[in-house]
Amino acid sequence: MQEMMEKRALELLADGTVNRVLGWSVGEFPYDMTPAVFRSAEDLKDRFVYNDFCGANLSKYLIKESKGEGKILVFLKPCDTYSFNQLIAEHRIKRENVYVIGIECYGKADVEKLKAMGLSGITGIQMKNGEYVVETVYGNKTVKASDATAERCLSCKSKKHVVFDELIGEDGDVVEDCNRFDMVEKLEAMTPDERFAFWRGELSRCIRCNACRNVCPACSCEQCVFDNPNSGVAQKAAVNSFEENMFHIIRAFHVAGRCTDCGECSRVCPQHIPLHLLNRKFIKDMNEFYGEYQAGADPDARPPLGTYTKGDREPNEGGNK
Amino acid sequence: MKKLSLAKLYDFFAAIAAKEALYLPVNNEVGKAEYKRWSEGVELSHQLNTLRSAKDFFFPQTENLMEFKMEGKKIDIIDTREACDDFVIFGVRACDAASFDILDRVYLVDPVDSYYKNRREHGTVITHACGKPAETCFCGTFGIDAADPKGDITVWDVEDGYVFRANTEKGEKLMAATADLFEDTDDKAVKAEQDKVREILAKMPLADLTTEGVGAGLTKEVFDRPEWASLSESCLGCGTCTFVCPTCQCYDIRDFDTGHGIQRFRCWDSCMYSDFTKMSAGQPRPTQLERFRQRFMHKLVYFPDNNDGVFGCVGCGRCLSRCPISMNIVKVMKTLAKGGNK
Amino acid sequence: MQRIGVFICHCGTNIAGTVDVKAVAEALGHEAGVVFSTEYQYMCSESGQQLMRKAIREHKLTGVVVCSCSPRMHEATFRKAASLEGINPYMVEIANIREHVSWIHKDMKEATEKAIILGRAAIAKVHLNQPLQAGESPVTKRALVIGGGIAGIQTALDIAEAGFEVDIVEKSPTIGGKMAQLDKTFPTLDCAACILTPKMVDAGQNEKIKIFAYSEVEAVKGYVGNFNVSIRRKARYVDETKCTGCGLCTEKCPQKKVPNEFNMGMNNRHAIYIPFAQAVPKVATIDADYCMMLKTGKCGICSKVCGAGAIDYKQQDEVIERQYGAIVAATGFNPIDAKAYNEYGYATCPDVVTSLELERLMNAAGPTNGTLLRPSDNEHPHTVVFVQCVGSRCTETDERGKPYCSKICCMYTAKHAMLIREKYPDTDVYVFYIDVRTPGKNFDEFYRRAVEQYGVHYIKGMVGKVTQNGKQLRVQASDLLAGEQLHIDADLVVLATAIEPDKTARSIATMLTASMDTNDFFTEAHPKLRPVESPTAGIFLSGVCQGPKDIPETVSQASACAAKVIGVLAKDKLTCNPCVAQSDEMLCNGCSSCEKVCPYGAISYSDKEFRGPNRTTLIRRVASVNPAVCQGCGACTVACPSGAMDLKGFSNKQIMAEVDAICQ
Amino acid sequence: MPVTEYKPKIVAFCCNWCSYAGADGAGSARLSYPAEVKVIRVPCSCRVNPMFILRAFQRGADGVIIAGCHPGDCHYTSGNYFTRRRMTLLFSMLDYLGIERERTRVEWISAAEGAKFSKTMNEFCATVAALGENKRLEDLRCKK
Repeated sequence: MQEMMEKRALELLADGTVNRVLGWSVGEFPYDMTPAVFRSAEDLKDRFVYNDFCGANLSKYLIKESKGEGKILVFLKPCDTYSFNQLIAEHRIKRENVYVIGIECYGKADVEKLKAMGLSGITGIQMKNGEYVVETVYGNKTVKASDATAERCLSCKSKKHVVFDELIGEDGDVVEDCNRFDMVEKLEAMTPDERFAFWRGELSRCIRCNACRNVCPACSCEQCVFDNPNSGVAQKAAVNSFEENMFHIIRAFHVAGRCTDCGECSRVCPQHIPLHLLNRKFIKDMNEFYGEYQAGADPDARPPLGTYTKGDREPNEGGNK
Repeated sequence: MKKLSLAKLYDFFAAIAAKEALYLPVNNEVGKAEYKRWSEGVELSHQLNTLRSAKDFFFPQTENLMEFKMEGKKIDIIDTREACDDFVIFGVRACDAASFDILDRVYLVDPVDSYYKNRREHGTVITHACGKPAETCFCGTFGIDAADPKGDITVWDVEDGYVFRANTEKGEKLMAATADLFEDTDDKAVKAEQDKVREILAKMPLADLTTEGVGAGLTKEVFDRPEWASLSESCLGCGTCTFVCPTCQCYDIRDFDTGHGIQRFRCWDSCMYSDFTKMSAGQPRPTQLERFRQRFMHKLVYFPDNNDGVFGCVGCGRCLSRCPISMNIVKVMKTLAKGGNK
Repeated sequence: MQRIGVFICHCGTNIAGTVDVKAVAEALGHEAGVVFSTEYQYMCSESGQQLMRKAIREHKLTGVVVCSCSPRMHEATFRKAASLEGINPYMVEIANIREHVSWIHKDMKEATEKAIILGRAAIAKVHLNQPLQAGESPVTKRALVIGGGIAGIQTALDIAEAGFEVDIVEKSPTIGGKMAQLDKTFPTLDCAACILTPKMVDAGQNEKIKIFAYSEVEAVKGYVGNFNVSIRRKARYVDETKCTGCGLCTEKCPQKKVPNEFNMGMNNRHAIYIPFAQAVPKVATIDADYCMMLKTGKCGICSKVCGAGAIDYKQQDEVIERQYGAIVAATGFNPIDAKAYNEYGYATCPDVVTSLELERLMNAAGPTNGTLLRPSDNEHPHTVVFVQCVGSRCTETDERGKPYCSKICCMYTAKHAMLIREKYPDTDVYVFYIDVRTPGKNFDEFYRRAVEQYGVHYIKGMVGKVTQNGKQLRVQASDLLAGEQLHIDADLVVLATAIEPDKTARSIATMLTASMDTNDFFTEAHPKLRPVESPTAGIFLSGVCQGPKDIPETVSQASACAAKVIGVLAKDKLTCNPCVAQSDEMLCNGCSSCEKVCPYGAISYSDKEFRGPNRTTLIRRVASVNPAVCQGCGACTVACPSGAMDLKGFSNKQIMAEVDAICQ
Repeated sequence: MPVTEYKPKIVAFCCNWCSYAGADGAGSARLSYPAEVKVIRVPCSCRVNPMFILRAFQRGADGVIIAGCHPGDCHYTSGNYFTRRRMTLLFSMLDYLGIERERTRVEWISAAEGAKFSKTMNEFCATVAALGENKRLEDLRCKK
């Protein structure tokens, strides 16, 4: 995969279709790749990398990059294309300045899962035949790749690229029976007291580092209301439970109907708070109340909060248990 | 050196907790270690380190500084400071223990930060030597020995128990109070354990990381390095690295109108944030490049400049595993070292 | 820091009776920024306003809080008074301590505390108020009247009289409405057609009036002074400009079995028809549901006989767009369907009729040419029973009827009884009533004549049941005064059915954004003081669509409505509401979330240059609001994630300051 | 616990055209409701930002009610339809977080429905009083 991507990128750079490439550059370890912009063939050959640990959604970088000079090549996984499309719908990306190569994806790996198996001192990870041979200073271990699949990829909603200029690998389909609402349903089935206890336990760990917000392609405001001293709601720290709730409820509300469920928020949370469960609740509710809607699937579709029907359900009607 | 048998560890905890609050690493809801207050039944985590650093004990994320009450045109200032209760932190690793020295260099020099000092004076630190370092560890780069941490008391895991060594008066006092739990021992087992760990550390991928190209006196050279642009390019400007960092010490002071008064509090701030040190004239570091550079310049150049060459990093590796886009101080140091002499 | 003056109104004892106004003035006087605080008996009075103006001058006030009645009452009064002293009117806030405090709370301590809190909230808001300047928008000098009954006709005539253009949109083929179906009118007994048709003709001939008959309003956009209305001109299959109204086609049409709605379905008309002789416009219409040519393509007789060549089977509905400065709803009423009333046998007994059917039975142009004959056998009825309040004044739980009094039934029943007794003295007439309501000029006299002079039997009591009994109808009823049950064998039973707003009124109200009450009558801006205006600016109400009325009341309301419309059209420019949305370009993402929820299309986007960091220039797409088009609902402010969109006069910070003050 | 003694703080956001007038109507008709209900006038129910609702809870409110024109009667055509969607989602989210759903409410009250206004407020106060003080969305700093 990496070779094909690198080859195509070099060709497109060489023929002048693009003048930059947005991809991933090598890390210190086999799993810590950093998104990077490559401006030359040498740079690409030197640093470009793609493997199962390249999980970052690159679409948000295009808000800035698409406003630069010339065209930029970007590699987007299926789920990233939804974010890209949503940003197109919101007029945040100049489409004509981006060359999208869709790359097939069968789920990314999460190094945290390897570490949770007790693997430490990782010096190398060889990937073959659906297995990872994890080399560590404490010895080698072979694990099934599926055991290291990132949580968000286990409930992948779509392997289809909703936008691309060309594809590398196969285009997949929308996953009809994805189980992404299972946990939401489980929570809904709890009593309010249990739900309260669950969320207190989770949100009380929040350190308001803003990683969830800053990585989120939907949270791309010029200035966030929580950073704006004139908004009246600015807050810098999760001082107490109220501010934790306030930040996460309002953030989820602000991205409701715009969140494509890419799962970056939960991926980056240093405190491992399952933030995607907030967004998924809104997505599930909107699907149930107003009809199926997938943000980013169709940039011309009317978002649920930008429209209404006369027979919409009433707010006082109960939803959860 | 004193030895505590495996079975008596929790008796030791109970003995301390009977007198003062005891905090130690505990696995939380998601299986990650975090400092929690010990009580009967709480188990010590066996993970290498906590997600958040131990600096929270002395420099919490938020703390109230004072309060104001207003009536008509009169303002009353209320000093809310009070001496904190004694507490003990168990299980601090060498890196975090070293971070306290760095924080002390900021908060205990003139003008002394009374809030920090208060906590520092009432806290006893029991460090725990590392047994199984990770690939993200690079404390050695900054002269920290993971096998011989500082603190008021140092604890080593040995085959059939724990070996304790009091390093300070505070530590001696604490051990004296619990003396009946311990038996005397020599340093053989500890030495063996230390040799084993040092051997592992030498094999770690970051074992040969050096401070080449950074350090005191290099402000101009490092500041002007062109690599900052590509290094900072994908930085999201979040505060994750800052907030998990044991040595980051910047804070913001804010007022909160409670409706019946004003609470003046401070909270952690991050130089990665777009509103960091924002002034009426605007933001002195207008783009992420400047903000990103600030963080590493501070740790690798400015801090050693002002502190006898001591770096503002302890190599705990938290930022390496937590950064959403996997950009971190190691990548910065290596990049700066690479082209440094060109 | 503002210098705020606080003025507490006693409103006589309305407020001071329950609220300790002195305590409120004292407490609010201590609030930060308040430099003057006082109470007064009637702040809205001339001397109250003078007091406020003096305080503004003497204390150099920059903001004013009046604790008084609802802002819906006197906000304008106090704003005007403040502006006379040079304070921007939008620096005045009202704390409603009458409707929301003194009138609902009895305990003085509790009411006083609440008044202080509401005062604090108003002060907190004023601290954040900004002076606002109202913009101006031009006025389209033409009015639209929806509905061509007597109300719509009168309103249109009066507006035209003042020199402005008016369009009447009428859904049926002719104007005239219900009044055209009436025989005589109370209390003068003059012929309805004789007084209505001259007005219809006037309307038809007036140069300023354009009648769109057989047309419906399809969409309304815009706002006062600048409405844009789509009107669907339904296909008549007859060219209105060519048809002379000769009526030859309506005689030759072979399809003769179409129920004649003008005569309440009591006789038939042809598939091509002119509703009645005096119709305006007098143009034939083909009923597409019955026309053989349109249904099967076989016939075409009307086209052959038409000398003017007006028949056009290929005609299509046409939607036209017209601009208006003001819109009048004159959508009128219908009698309720009496079929639900099984006990009165309407659905089963042919000789049970409604009052409007009786009007047709007695009208010279009606199915019986004016002779009173009963529908079942065309015999002359000798005993006639009238049942009052069928569907009117029902309990809230009654699903068939209406809770209100239909107002006109008592009088038209007296009229009917009187007319029958006059024409057919051999007929016994009974009227069963709950109450006889005759407020109105010459009304009670009229009713008494029916009883005293014409010998109509008025019986206070309810009719329990009407059943067919051979050729007759057996009426079971109670006489409440005599305290006995009655059986009357009647030849004809007439139901005074309740009236209800026309079914189309609801959808028209939605298009007009005019509010309605639970009975689907249009709501007036104020029940007493603004009875002919809707709360929505530029929308006016004429006739029964606002509530039950008789003809004289309808006509006077229609004229009042016209006067209000003329008031709008006479202006060259209207002052806009300055409390409109505003986008902070520095915060705007240009994401279009706001645009999607704006009902007025007031938001547009443009690429603008901004100064970026380090002397760079950035081009960003940002929203801007057209203040003349924005009506200030605030939907966009919540849709905007970055908080760039805010509403002047009701800003995020202002509302949160009120929340803080209230919850403190 | 003496539930009847407890008087909850209620913030009522009322649309200027319908519910605020309805509240005025309740006043004119002397139809009482607890003094703990305080009305904030907004041009339309769609002006109510979820942030205002959370803010009210933060500052000590025990219940928040939003009252607007009946669906179809919005003075601005569609405002209350958006209110309906936004609040449906917000309330569902609050419930999902285990915050009592009865503390928040949306009612459609026309200018003519003074009686409904009073009845609604009485009922809502009783409902919130039964729940007791707002503990789950409180901000202890704001408590006296």
